[in-house]
Amino acid sequence: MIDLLWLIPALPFAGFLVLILAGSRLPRIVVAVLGAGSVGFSAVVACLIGIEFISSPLVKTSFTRTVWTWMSFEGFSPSTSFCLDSLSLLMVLVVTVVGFLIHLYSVEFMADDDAYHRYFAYMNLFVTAMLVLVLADNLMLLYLGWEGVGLCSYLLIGFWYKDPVNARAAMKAFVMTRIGDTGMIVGLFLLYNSLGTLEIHELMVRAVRDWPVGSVMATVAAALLLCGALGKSAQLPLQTWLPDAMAGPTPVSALIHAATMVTAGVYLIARTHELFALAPAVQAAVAVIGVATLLVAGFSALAQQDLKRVLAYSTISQIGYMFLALGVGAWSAAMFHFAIHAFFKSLLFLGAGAIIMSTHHEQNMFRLGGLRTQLPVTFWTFLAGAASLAALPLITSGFYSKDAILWYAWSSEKGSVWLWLGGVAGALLTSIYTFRMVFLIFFGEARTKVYKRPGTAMLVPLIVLAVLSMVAGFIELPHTLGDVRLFSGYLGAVLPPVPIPPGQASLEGILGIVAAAVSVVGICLAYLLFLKVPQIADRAASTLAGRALHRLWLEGCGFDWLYQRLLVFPFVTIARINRSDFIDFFYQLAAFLAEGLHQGLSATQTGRTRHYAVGIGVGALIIIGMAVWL
Amino acid sequence: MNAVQLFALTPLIVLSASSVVLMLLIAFSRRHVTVAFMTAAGLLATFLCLPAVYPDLPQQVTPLIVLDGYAVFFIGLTLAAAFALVLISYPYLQNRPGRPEEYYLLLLLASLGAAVVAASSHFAAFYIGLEILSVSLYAMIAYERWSLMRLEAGVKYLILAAVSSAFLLFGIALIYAQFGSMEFSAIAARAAEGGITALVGSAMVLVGVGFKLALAPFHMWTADVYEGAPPPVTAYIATVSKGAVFALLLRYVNQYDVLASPQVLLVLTAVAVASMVVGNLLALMQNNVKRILAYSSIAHLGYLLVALVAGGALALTVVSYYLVAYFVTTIAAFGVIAVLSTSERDAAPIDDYRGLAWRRPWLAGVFTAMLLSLAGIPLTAGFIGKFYVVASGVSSALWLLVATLAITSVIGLFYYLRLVAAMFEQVETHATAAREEPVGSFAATAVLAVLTLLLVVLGAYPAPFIRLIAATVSF
Amino acid sequence: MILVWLIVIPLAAGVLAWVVGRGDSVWPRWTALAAMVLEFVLAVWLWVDSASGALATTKLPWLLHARYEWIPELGIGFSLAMDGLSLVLVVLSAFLGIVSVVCSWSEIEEQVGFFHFNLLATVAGIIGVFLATDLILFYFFWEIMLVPMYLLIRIWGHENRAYAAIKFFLFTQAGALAMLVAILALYFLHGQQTGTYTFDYFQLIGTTLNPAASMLIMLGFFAAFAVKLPAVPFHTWLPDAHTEAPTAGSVILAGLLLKTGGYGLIRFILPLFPGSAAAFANAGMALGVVGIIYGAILAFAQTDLKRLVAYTSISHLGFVLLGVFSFNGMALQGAVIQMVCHGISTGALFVLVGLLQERIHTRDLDQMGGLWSTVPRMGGMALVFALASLGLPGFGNFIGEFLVLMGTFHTNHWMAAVAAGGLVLACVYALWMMLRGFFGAATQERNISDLSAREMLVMAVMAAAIFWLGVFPQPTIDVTVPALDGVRKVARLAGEESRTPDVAKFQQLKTGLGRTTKPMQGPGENR
Amino acid sequence: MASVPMEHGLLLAGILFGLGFLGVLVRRNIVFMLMCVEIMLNAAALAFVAAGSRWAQPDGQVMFIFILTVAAAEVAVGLALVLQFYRGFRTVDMDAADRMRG
Repeated sequence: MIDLLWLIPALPFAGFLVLILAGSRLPRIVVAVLGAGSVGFSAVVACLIGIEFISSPLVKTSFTRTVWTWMSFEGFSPSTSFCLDSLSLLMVLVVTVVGFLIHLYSVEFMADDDAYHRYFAYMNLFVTAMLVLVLADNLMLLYLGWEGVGLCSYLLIGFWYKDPVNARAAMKAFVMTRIGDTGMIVGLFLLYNSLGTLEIHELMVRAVRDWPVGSVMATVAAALLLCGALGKSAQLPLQTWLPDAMAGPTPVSALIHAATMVTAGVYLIARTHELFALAPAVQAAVAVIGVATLLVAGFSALAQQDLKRVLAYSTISQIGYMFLALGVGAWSAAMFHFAIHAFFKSLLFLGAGAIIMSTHHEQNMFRLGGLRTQLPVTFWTFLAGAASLAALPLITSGFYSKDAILWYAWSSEKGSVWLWLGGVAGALLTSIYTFRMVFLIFFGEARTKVYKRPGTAMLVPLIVLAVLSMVAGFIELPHTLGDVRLFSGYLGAVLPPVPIPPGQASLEGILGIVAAAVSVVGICLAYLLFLKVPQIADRAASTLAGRALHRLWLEGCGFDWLYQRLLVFPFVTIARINRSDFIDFFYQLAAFLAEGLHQGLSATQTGRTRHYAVGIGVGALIIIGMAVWL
Repeated sequence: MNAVQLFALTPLIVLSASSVVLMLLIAFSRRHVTVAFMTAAGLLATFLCLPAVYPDLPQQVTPLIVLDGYAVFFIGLTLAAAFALVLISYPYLQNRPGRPEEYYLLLLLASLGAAVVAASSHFAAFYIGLEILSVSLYAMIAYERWSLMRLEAGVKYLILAAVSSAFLLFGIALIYAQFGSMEFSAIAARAAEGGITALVGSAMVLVGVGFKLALAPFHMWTADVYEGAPPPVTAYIATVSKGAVFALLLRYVNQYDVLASPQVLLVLTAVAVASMVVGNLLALMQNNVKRILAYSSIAHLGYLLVALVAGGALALTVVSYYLVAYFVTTIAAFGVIAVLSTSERDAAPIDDYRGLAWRRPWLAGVFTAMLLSLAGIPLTAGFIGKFYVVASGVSSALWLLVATLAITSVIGLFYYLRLVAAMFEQVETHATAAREEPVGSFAATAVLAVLTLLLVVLGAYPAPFIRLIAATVSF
Repeated sequence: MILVWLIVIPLAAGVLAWVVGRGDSVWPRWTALAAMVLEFVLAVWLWVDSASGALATTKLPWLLHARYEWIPELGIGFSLAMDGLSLVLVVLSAFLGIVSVVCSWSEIEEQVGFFHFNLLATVAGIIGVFLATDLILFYFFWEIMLVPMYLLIRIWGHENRAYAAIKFFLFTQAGALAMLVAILALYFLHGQQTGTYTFDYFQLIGTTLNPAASMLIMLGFFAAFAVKLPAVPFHTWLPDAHTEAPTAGSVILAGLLLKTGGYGLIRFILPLFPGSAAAFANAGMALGVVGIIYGAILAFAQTDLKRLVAYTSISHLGFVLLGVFSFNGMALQGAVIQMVCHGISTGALFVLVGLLQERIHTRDLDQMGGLWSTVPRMGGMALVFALASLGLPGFGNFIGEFLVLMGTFHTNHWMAAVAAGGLVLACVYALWMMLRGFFGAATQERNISDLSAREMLVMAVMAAAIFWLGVFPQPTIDVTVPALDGVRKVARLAGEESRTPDVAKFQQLKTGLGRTTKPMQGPGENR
Repeated sequence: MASVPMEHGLLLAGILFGLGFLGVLVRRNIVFMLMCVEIMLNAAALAFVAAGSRWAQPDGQVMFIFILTVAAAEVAVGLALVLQFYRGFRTVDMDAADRMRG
């Protein structure tokens, strides 16, 4: 069965081809079946292969299957070959399962959209590209998948192209991720030129063998790969495109901008962790960037009015946590948080989609309210997701994944107290803005009317995801609460465990309690500020400092403003000024000169014979002069 | 002057005889077609004498004339050009008022003068040949004496040519004063002594010759005379008179190496550069086709001078080939103008040529081929000519001249293409001048067709012709 | 002998089309199409033969030879030869020839016969350039392709076609004359050294010249190729020529004429003057990088769609220049692929712009906006080729640019990094074009018809070609590898000693850091 | 009698030549211009005679005869042209004939 590995990406690709070529002529139901079906079938195949892979001894190593050699030229021969190991199996399962649920959801969500086939074609292409990215065994094929997902995110953000704002947001997303990708591709060149291969496994072996820890080459290579990761995972400084990416349909945000694409950066760093281990400076930078991003995004989420933008900033901050985990060397904890985050964040987005659809595209939280009674299922599933996001202790899986990261942030060799403190502050912020959102939307008096209730096709995915985001956490329990190591054991073959100095073990319990306390305090604060006594928040916001702070956070801490002034404006003005290409001026000058000479000379042709005789005389004098004196 | 030498002179003799016979013929019958036929026959007869004479050359007939392969080649070229021009002039004169017969007489005499110049090895012979040529040209230019333009051109050319021949004579006198002989060989022998009078003399000779070749400082008359004269006569001036004089200059410089002194080479270089630059720049924005061709002929003589300055054995082949290409192109170009001209006025302004490609495609095709050849675009003889000149320039490392040639020929492209573009312009077909088919235009179109064919053959497959030149043209 | 047929077929068909085209306007189109299809079949048949090794009679890398006497006195011979590089470019010429004939089916109404004569004469000239191995014959064809292209722009062009046509001709001719002087200098120097005066490419390769002369002669050649492959300071003719040329003209101009510059660099500059090319390498690479960045910035600024696409070609061919002068096998291979893919993708973009202009009679981006809703199929195709031109993996352009940058990184990693920055700018202008042209609200109410079956077929074929090159580049690589090995062997003989300092520094950087046992098994040149 | 040194003869001829040339430049009447041209030609002839006397060869004088004949021919044609010019332009002023320029 495992030989059919190539079938996983092939199925959605086949779906894409059929839909893009013949989609407009097929009836809507066939399009839906094809679109969702291809991903569903691929999910089934993935599960089967997963079961076979886990039960077989292969789980310790990896299984590679070459489909065709893409190019072979004097030693450089990247091939289109897929490699399955525990890390990529996890990614494949998450992508296909969550992908299928979202496809199922969008069958109904996009039901009344006229470009139905185009939507499903792009979604299938995205799933293909993501699977190629995840299953690629060499960096060049990974880069193909990498750019493919970037393309699909561009196409899907700009799906409703009639509104220029969406098209601009799509372009902004593609250009910003492209800036990161360029850094990454230069990293590829560096790796190939110094280590002679791009095949990931072989590359890591040679890197460890050739480069001592902390060597300049390793640091530069890791930094360049980090550029790519930052761009794609919307971390500081390349994060401003994600909030604008909410212009796309909500299932798109759920799939691309929550579950899969934005975590490609995390996957890349996890996949090439040996290289990052060789470059401690860069790994530390990853941690610091993670913390900084989670704080910045946390604060920004606090001030948002638009439901989807809150979720976008919350995604950025949760990926900040994953970067923090990667930074301190807790690779499996990061992947664990990725899996859990995929579940509850796509749940929250789908819930938001249901809310938006039922209130006729009302996205401003302050105009929603009291939907608790009108949309019960959505409320309870949304609450489960929110709780998991806010890391409600013991019962939600979000708690276990975030707690593990906070614990390793403190205890790991590469971790430090400051990182832990940042993480805890972030956790507080997360719980505050999450429950602010919940209270504003579902509690208080109803400010909008509910026109339509989501159907079964939308509710089933919500329920499944809610269950997953509650239950999934129990496969990895911390030391003090039962010490279950199923997840990290499974990933142990690919990702090494976290190096913890001996003395720290005892503190795990205490830190766990602190994290739980912080989450509960956050929820209470949110209840207090936004439901019970909203005046306090309003009064605080009305003061001069409050208003400035509110605007700063609303603008995503001013990065957009900075880039607009620093990069976009100068580039556009220079281009506009030089539109007619100043180099052309020199050639115009030459032409002008020639014409001037012509006018001058033709003036000598006066038509008078005597002037010509003078010409002869002068000419004779010159020639005789030259002959005699030179 | 033994029998062999006399036999060697037969081409000149036959030519003069035919002009005398023509004079008598005109006295008897004033019919245009017989006179034209007689002229053509005379030219053909002379042309046929050349191969007959060729085996026992070279012959130094009296110190004045030397008949060697070189002279025979250029006399042949002159005769061929004159023959073509007779065929072109016939329809041109046919539908013009006035008596056309004397024109052919002048043509024959001018050709005789040119032949003498090409074959002379003595300044006196050169002067006499030149004057025969010039005087008959004065009359030819002003032949249609009722048109003011012809008269103006005639008088201008007369006065300026006379002045330049005075300069030439004074130069010869000074050289004679210095070296005591006017034979090129004797002068060459004593050239090493040098001396101020000889230098000034050579300079003044150069002035006279420069005027005749319309080189840079003495070029001012060219445009007016070319525009004023009737197209066949302009063709004659641009080809035969310049060709013969240039042949002599080349013989004087190359065979006798008289002007090997650096000063004169420097002067020649300066004149060449000036001609190329002035010629091309003057033609840049010009709207009169005849004036454009006049200025471009100045530039082309500048290119020829590059080959002359380069010198060496290669110079002979280069100059001969280039002159042949230049002759073919210029005669065909002016032939087209002659065919297009009406009795009221010549087809000079560029507007007459707008959309010509769609009105008279064959004529436009010929004219485009000629313009491309002047510009030096491949598949035309002009390209091989230009390639040869650049090759000779590069072989003797005349970087300044080669660079000027490259730059000015790019400028030259501009106005050639402007003309070509005008012809291919999409112009709504307004009623053009009544296209009365001049009687006997069959001859003209035949000549144009032959010349275009020759141009393309010389351009695409010049090997046999180059072999012919290499064999014949030698001192 | 088949090489001569490759040149004669288009010429003969051109004349036939002209003659037939006197009366009606349908026959010339079919004769032109038939000739181009025959040419394409011939070229592909050659490709298949060479791939299966049937042609390897002559010593590799040259597949076919045809040599005849032309002007023996001067040592000029009518000698043609084909190797992998020229084979690929000839196939591209035939392919784009077909495309240009098909896409001008409804656009050209007046003087159809003469139009197709000029079109086919240009293609014949270009194929001649790719096959000629006698320097004067090369110069001969180099000029032959100019005149018909000039007439194409001058007669069937758009608003101020006169200015654009004459500018195009003067620029190229100035470069060509510099090349003529350089050819003759090489001819005489070779003659003086070896006594035999010949223009034959194979005999001229061996001439050892003193560095100063060799550099000057190389610069003469480089002038002509830099103008044709628009290296930045000499590029200003391209936007005008493209904006004013008819669609078929633009396709031939962008697809093929620019490639003759790149081909010249690889065929003449690297083998004939390896020493001075190595010395010039840094300057050449810098020109390439400047071309990439400058072309991209200017493309972004344009409001005329065709000018925008023209500037993109400057940016793309900057990669070719970079690849050629980085003296690295992989970069050279990348440059060739980049040339082929640029021909297809930019050719397709020009066809699209032409079709669009036929419908809405303007090229101004400000008046477009929101076309996707009215002409979705055209929008889709524009998106495909815009993505190809920004170098998205999966398209041929990516392979070209990736290999060029990979190879250049080996030689000079700063240049490669800056050139990679060009990829971002490429992304900006391509998407900016899509945004202003096709996305956004429809500014004007237009009832225009979407792509017809014929147009869709052309677009689909070209999209398939660019995909095929992107996903299966191996067949193309296999054909050109022997040719480029031949070039690199000659170039490297001299290229070795004067390695560009960056690489040397680059190697110390590695060794200096206590590299352990493994010697640097560099890609590209296997020592 | 003591022979006049050649240089003097040449100098005289030079001066005459200069005057003739100046005449052509200054005078506007075509007839006078033709006369000045005649002066220049005769100056050249004088130079020939002086040179001939220096080398004691008849060539100088032979050339003198040649020049006379040629000058005569030129003037003949010239005057014929001037007649036609007068009939056409109604004037003999050379500057009237400046229709062709530029």
